Amino acid sequence: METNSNLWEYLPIVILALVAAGFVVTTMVLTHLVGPKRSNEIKNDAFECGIEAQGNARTPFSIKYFLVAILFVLFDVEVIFMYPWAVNFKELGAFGLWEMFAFMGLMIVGLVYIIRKGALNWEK
Amino acid sequence: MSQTPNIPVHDVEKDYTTLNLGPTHPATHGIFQNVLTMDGEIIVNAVPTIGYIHSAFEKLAEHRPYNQITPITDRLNYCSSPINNMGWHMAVEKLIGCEIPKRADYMRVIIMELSRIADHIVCDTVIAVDSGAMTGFLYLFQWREKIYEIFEDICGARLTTNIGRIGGMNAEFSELTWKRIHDFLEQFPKALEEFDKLVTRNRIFVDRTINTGPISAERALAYGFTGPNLRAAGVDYDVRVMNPYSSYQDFKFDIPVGKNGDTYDRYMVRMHEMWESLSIIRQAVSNMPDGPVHADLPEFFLPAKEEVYSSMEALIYHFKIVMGETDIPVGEVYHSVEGGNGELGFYLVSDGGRTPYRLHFRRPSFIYYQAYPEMIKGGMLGDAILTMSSMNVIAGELDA
Amino acid sequence: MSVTIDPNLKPDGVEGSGFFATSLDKVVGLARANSLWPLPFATSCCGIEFMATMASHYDLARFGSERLSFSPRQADLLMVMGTISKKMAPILRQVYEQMAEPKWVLCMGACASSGGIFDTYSVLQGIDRVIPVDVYIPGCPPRPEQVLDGILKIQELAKSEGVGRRNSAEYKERLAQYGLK
Amino acid sequence: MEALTPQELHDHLLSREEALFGNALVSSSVDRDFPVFEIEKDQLLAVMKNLQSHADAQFGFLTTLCGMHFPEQGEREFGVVYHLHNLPNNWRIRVKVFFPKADMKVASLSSLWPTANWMERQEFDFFGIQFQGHSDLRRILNMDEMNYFPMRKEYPLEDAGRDDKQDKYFGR
Repeated sequence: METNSNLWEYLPIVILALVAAGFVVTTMVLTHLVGPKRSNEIKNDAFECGIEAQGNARTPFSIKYFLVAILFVLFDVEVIFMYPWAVNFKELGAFGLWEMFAFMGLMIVGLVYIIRKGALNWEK
Repeated sequence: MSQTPNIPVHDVEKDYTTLNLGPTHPATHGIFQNVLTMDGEIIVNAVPTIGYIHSAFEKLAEHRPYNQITPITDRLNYCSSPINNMGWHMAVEKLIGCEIPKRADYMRVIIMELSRIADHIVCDTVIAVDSGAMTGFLYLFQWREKIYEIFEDICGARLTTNIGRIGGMNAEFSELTWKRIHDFLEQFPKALEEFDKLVTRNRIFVDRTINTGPISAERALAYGFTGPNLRAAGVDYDVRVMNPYSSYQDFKFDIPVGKNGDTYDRYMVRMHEMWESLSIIRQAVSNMPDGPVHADLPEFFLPAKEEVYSSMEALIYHFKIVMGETDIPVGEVYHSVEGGNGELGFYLVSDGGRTPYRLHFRRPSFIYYQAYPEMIKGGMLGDAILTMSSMNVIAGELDA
Repeated sequence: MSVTIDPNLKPDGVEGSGFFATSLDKVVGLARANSLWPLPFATSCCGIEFMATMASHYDLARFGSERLSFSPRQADLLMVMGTISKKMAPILRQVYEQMAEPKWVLCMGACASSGGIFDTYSVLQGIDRVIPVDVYIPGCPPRPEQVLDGILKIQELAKSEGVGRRNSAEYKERLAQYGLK
Repeated sequence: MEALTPQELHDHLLSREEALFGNALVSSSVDRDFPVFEIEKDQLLAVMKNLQSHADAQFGFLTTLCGMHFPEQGEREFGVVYHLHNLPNNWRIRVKVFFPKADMKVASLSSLWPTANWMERQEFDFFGIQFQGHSDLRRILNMDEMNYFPMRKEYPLEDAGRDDKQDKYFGR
């Protein structure tokens, strides 16, 4: 019995998820049905600041954009690992602290490597 | 019909992409197009196209009598239209050779310096907005409204003012105008200091603007730069000092000069010029001479109503001025004024008729924008936008 | 006709205890009217007057148009402000056609409405030769109060438009006059 | 060099006519505050080079240039007026060049002053003056498809396609 009792505790979260998803789905369906639609080839053309688009946008672009994006994702994920640590900071105590310092130390080494390599400044 | 220049489609081996900074773009404060060839974020080449609001000012000016050309000059550099009006009036006064009383000169100086402050407010706040500091714009634009109110008292219009007449000012400043000018002189310095503290030493602003879009003094002179953009490059050429007009020689003011002609210098030159303009207005207000407000120029200056009803000549003059039939002496004249963003010149050729035979405007924005590709090469796209707003290229003046 | 705004503005409907029924048109109209995202097609002096309207003194944000959208994709209201030359006409038409329905056009200033003082060889004498216009604002440039009045008139149009107008024959015929599909 | 009055400047330059203008000087006068020199069209580039670089002239700043159209002066129907400025000494002169409609070719000064590049494109756009040696002489302000030069006197101000502006109401 107690297994499904703690399942009941998650009911508010489920309801919240349903309401959120429901709101999104209904508004999209409603606007699709109610909203006027008019599509012609000029409208489906790419917006090129007012002139006709030439060439297509799917052209290879500089690697630097991708590099900056990936580095951001890398350090963002590092921050995500800190959330569970922060939540039960008290229980983990000193062990948790040193564990996180080791983790962050590794990331700092990576950061120093990136900066010394000059991956972030664009002009190089 | 082919609307765009031939945009080079992406050539793979040099790995350049082509970006169209087109006519309707949020960052270009006006209507011009730049086809940028870019290596990643670095700009390699720029092909500008202008003329998107070309409204044929010079052809229009050949079909309008002299006092009706003033509204056209409003729409040249519409951020500081009183300066354009005064420049045009002075050009015509130089052609007909009439002497303006001192009081009218001083009133013109007050109006011109107020509109120079208004122009620099727009330019400096827009530089700040383009580098991310939005609050400065909202606060300082409030003071542009105050200047609008002063212009409204004087001539009834906020932006396209059509202020003054050929031969002086049309009326004395009202008490309300003097009070508003005094309030402005007291309260604006505080707001300007606030904006100065907010932006000038802001680390992000300094990093973004220091040596973006630099231009050396020789290249600036070769490209015909004048005004704040030339002074930012290090040359202290100011029309008000070089050949003074409207009794500017009575005022003491110094000319701020930059060093390496980048966006930060252009911003700082305009900030200092605002302080100089404030001191000029204070000098003008404190030793304002009294006397008539306009020259005795019956064939150009509308006579007072009671004279029109009583004397025959006044009636004839009134009719001729209103119908635009006053004939202008034959001759040609070039008169230039220190406009909001450079030397605004009027080359007027008259063949004696009621309309100018040929009127050529020397438009600073048209001349600056030619150097734009050279200034942004090698910089990043964000710097190109900042350079554009720091040059204060006004579309109306660019495509006159 | 002057626009009077009553404070408790809500669509008229049938009220009962605990329920309120109104027609879909009125609710959709109310929602659209108070959240018009303007595309500021600002070319010359009227653009600077629009800056004054957007700044803190006249503050267009009080009417729900805070968020300017410079791309036609998310724009509801095309505000054409300033001189439109013949070189600019195809660009204006392209931007108009790439806007999502329902879309309104507000034409600010004499230059956009009729070429204004520039009756010259290079200026388009009025943008209604290229795109259908809903509201014209006279003035050169119009005062910010006039611009706000124009925006209120557009809001009246949006409120009273209802849902089906954009597919109606009359609207299609109006588009056909301009050669728009 | 000290500041000269327009008349002194005019005499100063005229005294060096041989070095500066060669035999190209057609006429010279002083008009209000500008010495005005009219020179031959085909020696324009040489004279301008002298005015820019000669030790006694040093006109390093091209203030502006504009085209002119005098329909009734057959031989001198079209013209270009240059305003030069010697910034250190504040000398300003006006140089004029005239030529008939049949021979609309003038030397381009964009090699001496880069600012002339767009100015000449604008005068080509307005009057159709062909500037020889210009890097890319095409229309700058008007639409590329425009087939006439609008600033010439024979063309009307209004758009040719106007249908709602009958001449009789406008006194034409």
